Amino acid sequence: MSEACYLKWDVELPERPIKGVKYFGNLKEFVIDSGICSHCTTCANICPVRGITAGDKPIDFPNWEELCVDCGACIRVCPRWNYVPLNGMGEFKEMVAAKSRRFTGQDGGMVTEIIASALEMGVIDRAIFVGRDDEWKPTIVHVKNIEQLEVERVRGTKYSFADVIVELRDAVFHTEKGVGVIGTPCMVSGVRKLQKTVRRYHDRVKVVIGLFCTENFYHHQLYSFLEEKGVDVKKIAKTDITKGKFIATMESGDTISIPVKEFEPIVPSGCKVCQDFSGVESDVSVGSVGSPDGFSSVIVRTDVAKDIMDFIRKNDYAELGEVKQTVIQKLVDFKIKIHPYPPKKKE
Amino acid sequence: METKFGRIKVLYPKQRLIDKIKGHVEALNAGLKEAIKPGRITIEYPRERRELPDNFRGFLLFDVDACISCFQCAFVCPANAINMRGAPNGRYYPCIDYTKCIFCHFCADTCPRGALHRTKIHDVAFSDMDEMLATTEELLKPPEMIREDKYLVKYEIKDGDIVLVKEETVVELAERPKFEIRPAKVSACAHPENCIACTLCVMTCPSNAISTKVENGRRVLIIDPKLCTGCGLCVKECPTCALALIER
Amino acid sequence: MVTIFGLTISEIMNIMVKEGVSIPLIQPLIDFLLKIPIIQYVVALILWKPVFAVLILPGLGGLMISLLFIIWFERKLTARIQWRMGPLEVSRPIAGLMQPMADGMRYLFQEVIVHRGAHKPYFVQLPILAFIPILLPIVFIPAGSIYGINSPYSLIITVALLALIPVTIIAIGWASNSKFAYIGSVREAFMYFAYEIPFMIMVLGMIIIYGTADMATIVEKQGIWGAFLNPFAFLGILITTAMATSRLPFEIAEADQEIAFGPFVEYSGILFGLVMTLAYEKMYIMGLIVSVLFLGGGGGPAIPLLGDLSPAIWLFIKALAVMMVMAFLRSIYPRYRLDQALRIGWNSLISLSLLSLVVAVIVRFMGGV
Amino acid sequence: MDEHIEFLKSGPLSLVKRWGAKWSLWPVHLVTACCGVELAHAYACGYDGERLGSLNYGICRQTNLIIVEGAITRKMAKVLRITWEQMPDPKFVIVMGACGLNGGLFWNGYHMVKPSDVVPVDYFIPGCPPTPEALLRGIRALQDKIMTGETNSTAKFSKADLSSIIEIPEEIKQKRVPTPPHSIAKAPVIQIDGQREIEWDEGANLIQTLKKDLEGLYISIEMTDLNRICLKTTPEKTPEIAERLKFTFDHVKSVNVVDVPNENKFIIEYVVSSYGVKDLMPVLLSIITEIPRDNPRHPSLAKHWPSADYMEREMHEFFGVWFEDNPWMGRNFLLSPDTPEYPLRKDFKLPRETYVLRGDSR
Amino acid sequence: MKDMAIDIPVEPPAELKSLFIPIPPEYVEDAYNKDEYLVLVGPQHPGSGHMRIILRLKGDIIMDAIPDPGYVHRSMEKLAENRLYIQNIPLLERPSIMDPGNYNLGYVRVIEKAMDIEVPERARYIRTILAELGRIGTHLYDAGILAVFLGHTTGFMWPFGLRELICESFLRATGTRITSSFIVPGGIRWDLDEKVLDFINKSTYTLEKRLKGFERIFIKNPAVISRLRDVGILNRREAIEYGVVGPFLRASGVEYDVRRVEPYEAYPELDWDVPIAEDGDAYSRFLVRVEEIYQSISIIRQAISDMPGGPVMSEDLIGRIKEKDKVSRDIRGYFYRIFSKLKLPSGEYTVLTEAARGTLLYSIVSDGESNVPYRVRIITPGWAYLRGFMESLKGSRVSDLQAIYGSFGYFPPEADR
Repeated sequence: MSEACYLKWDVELPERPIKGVKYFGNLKEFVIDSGICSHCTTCANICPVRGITAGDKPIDFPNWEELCVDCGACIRVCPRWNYVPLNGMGEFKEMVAAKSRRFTGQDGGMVTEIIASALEMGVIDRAIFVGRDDEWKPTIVHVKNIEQLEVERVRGTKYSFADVIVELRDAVFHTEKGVGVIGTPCMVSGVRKLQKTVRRYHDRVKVVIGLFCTENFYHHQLYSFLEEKGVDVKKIAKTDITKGKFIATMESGDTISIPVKEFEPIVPSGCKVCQDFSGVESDVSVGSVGSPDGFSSVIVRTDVAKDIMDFIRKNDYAELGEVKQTVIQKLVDFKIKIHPYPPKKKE
Repeated sequence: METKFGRIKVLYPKQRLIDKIKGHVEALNAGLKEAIKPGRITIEYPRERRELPDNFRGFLLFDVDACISCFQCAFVCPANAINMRGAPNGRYYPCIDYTKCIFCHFCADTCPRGALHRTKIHDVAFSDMDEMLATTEELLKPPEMIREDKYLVKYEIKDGDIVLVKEETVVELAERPKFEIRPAKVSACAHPENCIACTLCVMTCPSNAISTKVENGRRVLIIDPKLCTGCGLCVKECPTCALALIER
Repeated sequence: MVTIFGLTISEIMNIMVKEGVSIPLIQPLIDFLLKIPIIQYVVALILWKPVFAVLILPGLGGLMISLLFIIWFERKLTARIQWRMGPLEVSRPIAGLMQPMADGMRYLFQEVIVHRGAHKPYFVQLPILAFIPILLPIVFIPAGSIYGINSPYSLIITVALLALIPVTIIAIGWASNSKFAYIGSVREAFMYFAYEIPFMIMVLGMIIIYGTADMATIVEKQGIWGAFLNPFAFLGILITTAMATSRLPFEIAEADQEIAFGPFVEYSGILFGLVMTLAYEKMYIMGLIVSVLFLGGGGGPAIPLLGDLSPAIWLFIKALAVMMVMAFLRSIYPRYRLDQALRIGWNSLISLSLLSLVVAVIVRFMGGV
Repeated sequence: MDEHIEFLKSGPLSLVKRWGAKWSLWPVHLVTACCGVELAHAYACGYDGERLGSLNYGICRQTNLIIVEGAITRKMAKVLRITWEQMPDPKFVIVMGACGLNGGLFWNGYHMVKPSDVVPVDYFIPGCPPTPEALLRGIRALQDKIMTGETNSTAKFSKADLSSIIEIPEEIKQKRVPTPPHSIAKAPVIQIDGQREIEWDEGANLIQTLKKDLEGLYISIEMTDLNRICLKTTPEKTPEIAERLKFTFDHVKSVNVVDVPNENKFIIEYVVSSYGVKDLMPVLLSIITEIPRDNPRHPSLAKHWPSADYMEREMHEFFGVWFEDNPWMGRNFLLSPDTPEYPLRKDFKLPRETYVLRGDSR
Repeated sequence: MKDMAIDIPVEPPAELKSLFIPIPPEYVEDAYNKDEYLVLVGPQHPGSGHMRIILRLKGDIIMDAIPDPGYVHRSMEKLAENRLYIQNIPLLERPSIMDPGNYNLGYVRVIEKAMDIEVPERARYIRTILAELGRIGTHLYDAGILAVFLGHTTGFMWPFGLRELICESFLRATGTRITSSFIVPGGIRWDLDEKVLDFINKSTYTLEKRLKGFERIFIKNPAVISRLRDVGILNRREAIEYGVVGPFLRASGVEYDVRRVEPYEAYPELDWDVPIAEDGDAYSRFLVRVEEIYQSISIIRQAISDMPGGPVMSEDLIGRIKEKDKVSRDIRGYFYRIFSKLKLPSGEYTVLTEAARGTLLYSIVSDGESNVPYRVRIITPGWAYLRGFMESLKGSRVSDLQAIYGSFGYFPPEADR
């Protein structure tokens, strides 16, 4: 942070394809309406007048004609603006399967483990998790101490959109040491772009965890779809997608599994163009694919994640195992195959 | 009163018959003494008015040219009695709603320019509540009020007893106390790399100190230190905390 | 000629003029008025001693003046004791003397509410009926030569009529049918017994001393004032007067902080005006009795120009003095509790009255008055 | 009130009527809120309202003026209306204090009512509390109104022309209104029993003794500050803990409920302390339990500590926590029945402050 | 005497529903069947403050007293959750406006304890003076109310005359008569000059002189003593059990005063005594508070005599304003800039203060991020001893209600908050 203070400074403006319209008009035209918006809510985070709304419906800016201040920040941070799809495995330092001894999460509980040990190390002083209420609607929880992670509802993945990045804005301005973020690959690329445009995010967001992701859903679409299939939402104890099937285990113990192909009609358009399976730009990617049952496979990409994993090994917080890289590679290529870009015009 | 490390046992008056009679006699002659030589401390209000100190918290007067419309008085008011209203020159000036005002004078203490200052007007009654919203124009001069007071009464303590000293003066209620203007700071951009060119600071700055223009694809923002009054609104408005107040 | 009781009008006129009040000061004016044909009858009637006693001085006129004066005096005295001014701005030059008049006017023109639960006829009539036992004793109280009815039993009749007043107050409490009125009237009944018996014993004591129950002779016999003859009776009767008119240490029936004005809680407007002045008028009557029994009512150096009027004036002044003492108590004392007041009534006052009886008998045998 | 003024002006005796009403305005003893202090000062020997003939009188039947002192809550509004109706006819109302005008400091409270909606009001007196001189000015104004008949305020703001004073720039851009100062975290993290290292040795061995005789009844006992000890436990165990602590910690200083909606829980806190034991006097022991938010039930400790009884009723009314076998549950204690339900929960929102006046008001 | 229970059907009175009386209808029936009498000592009753007490009388004896508070519940805890920390100072002073010193002090000490702001010496002395002035003012107010409830109008007028002196001292020091909101986190709003302190010192002598007269006409008046002695007795065990606080606890023999148990401001440096009584009846409650007035007078005199110099605003807050030539050490002109950024670290902070009527408990829960408190809990003395007040009513006579009410100095706006 330069101590020098300027009375005159300038900022680079993004290009404006449609001349007369405000920047959000362009974003709406080229990203949202053209269907490639991945609902990563980064624009809702940066919008100075907090006009862009996210939540459980597509991104929108009510009455943007007057309220938008035409600053272009949303375009500069949108990962899908001049979209170059990221795919493949990306470079990584090591890849290992691990099972946390302290927490039980979706599979190995490694996401919770990494955040807990990062908190212990002091790399970050808060992290943004996605909790849920009775109807599995995602709620945002700022985790600042380890006890909060004991709450069962905070751990485990929720297969629906949540405004994690919108909450990042308050977290970044209140934190001292740093913030930990967990998100799907599109959110990860959103955070990276945000870090490039606003220096404060670069200094304050220390740990970005990417999750293996084939596609994500709107909450109301996913759960009305499950209601039709006869699943009582209130009684679901755990949801999981493994081996091409969506498995919902009830509190009463019995499980209902639905092939993923049947979810095709409710997959949002943004996910159809995304080829990044494991979040190549994240510090560490975690997922259930390619690791034995009860384990999650961890792909460590940057040295920040490296120190955390060494800390976990040193304190033996997690049981390590062997990960089958070929299975992950197969899924990575599968995602590139099914989500071509530019998308073939469906007749 | 035997006191053992800081505690006293309370003594009850004895209640034998002789003490009761003595008590009755004491009470009667206390009343008689007062009846013969009354120790009156009454201020006959409509005719006499009590002398008020300079920092008395009465109605407020406003001084337009001192105001830098920094919204601090509106934000600090506990009863939300001060609302700002757009003036012809685009800036916002305070209006005080005396139906809500609790006369705590946080606003008079907050104003960095001393634009809101105290008066000694306090004894007023209104017949309906719409008249009590004093807009900016009505705050400039003190309200004309019905005054029937001919004397000014001072509370003084002479040889251990209250004495009400009466003076035959009609006191001036609303003279402007002196207020040393605080040396203000100047706004400047401390973290230009955080700026997202949203021009909120340009739109909010009451004294048009920050100007902006677009040159070949880049938005340039200039702060004119002479115009800047140091009100701090732009620093608060900036979504990414890029601006800061520095010494002049 | 038209005759009334066998007497022609001119004979009645001669009786009235002969027994008229002679006031040297305004004698020429009276003579002039007696010459005017119609007015002469009215003037003669008013100046006729019995009518004058009842209507003007010791009677209604005195009552009204004492009422207005004592209310003003009480508020000014308590204000003076309490470091403040009391009513003033009403009539600033005469120090707020018009304040009772202003309050009276306000009550006069205020709406009289008779609430649904009250017993309507009694609720309205009782305050007016309460005036009968108050105004009747005036007829029997003599002021020197001016007296209504002079009978050997005037003192006994007065005391008997005074005993009727609490009955009307209890009836008022019952008629207004409200919880606090009910509690108030029950308390009034309790208090009534507590002060009536000592009062009567002490009056009996004074009768023993003077030998007669006729007030006129009592006044003549009072070479030395009754108060010095029997100080215990004087003190006891002062205390019972306070209890009878519920003055402050014993304001238990109408304790406004505890049971919201007792029996008179539901009254408003002119009815409340009557009811509120009830207590003050009873105090005036008790004042008259006390001054007759103890302070040599009517006696005292003759005021030069007033002739017959001077005993009445003296009686009025002594009554006012007793009322002022009562008003003074208001700012000194809090209110006793009901059981404390009854204990005072039954224990100390009765013992005081028996003591005064003994003193009376001693004084009688030592060949007193 | 205008029909009262008409009544006073009508008829031949109108001058006497008005003179009587003017010099004998007796306010009824209806103490409604904390401005009563300044009313008492106006009628005490400092300013002596009796000089103006106004005597503070007890019963509504015999008076003709109500001075509404300050805040009127929903419960007091009924009482004000009933008192006003029971008063005989030529009656007047003065409202004193900012709370009585537009709510003053409590303008967005859920239990507040404006007196001008309940009874017709003659004069409003600003101030919080207004000085006795302001109140006597109000009474003088009412007296003038009775005599003259028309009501006019005793002060008039003089309107100066703003545009002549401030210089108008050529191109006028209406400035943007800044955001309000309150910044409220949407998903706050609430932590009551944070452990803090304080060197307070008697506290340390006090915790040992507590741990010894509350064996197995607590989750954790920690020292949160000097003289502050916090004991975390589960709701079912609290009666047992109360039974054992009753003799050393003998009274409850506060029963507190903290609503944490985003973690869907209420935190119940009993702060107990001791008067009997000399060196335990400064110590505050807070017993903290957590109950789910949708069906909040908690055993009542009123049997062991009678001083907690009224506070439990209050917490039941504000948050809806059902304290079993506390006889008062289900009934209102502080609030009037038509108040919105469980007002102190976080999801009951109050109207927010406004900082800009739309357009010029007159 | 045998209870003549007339078994006629009893239907509850109409006003039960119209006035929302919080007692169930069967309670009323049970009362009437047992030949007992229900009296509502309502909010408009000249002998009760702004609350209703439902008395169940058997003859003149009170069998049961049920309070119906809440007539002045202005919802301070909910409002405090929506205001900045500095805006809560006038709000949290409104429960008992006769005692602005102690109520401001309670709230402000919580903020200072949480952010451990160090208050300069002179500010602590002036705060002690203001707190003691508020204490004397409240005791005089309660003595006045007790006197008017006993019917002793002079006993009402004289204390309010003396309160005029207290209000004059507040007026000269802080600019308003009663609600001063003068104590702010870190010190006080502006410095008191010598003239004001001299006036306060001299007014204590006048106070003492005129209190002697008040003692002869009211405190030692045998009629008053007979009305208050052995009335509404709370013995030591009952007082502790029902959570009575302050002078009313000390009147029952428990020696508990927050200024001595958890000393704060300048109290440890001055020597003063805690008045104790044994019998716990209405008269000892009143005598304890009269004695406290004398103690407060001596505290004020000592505080003024050895009043230290120096700034009145703590360096931790005003130090942030790094203006080169700071015009004057007080905070006029920087008020908002210093206090709008007050943010308590997360956690719960509980502070006790000895307000005039007893222990005042403030506990603030903060979530560490918002500049608005998350939850403010105020337990005022009135709310703490309401239960003890109702218990002491049982068994006494109807007209004792006023004597006990006045002896407890119960002030409903303080109790209902």
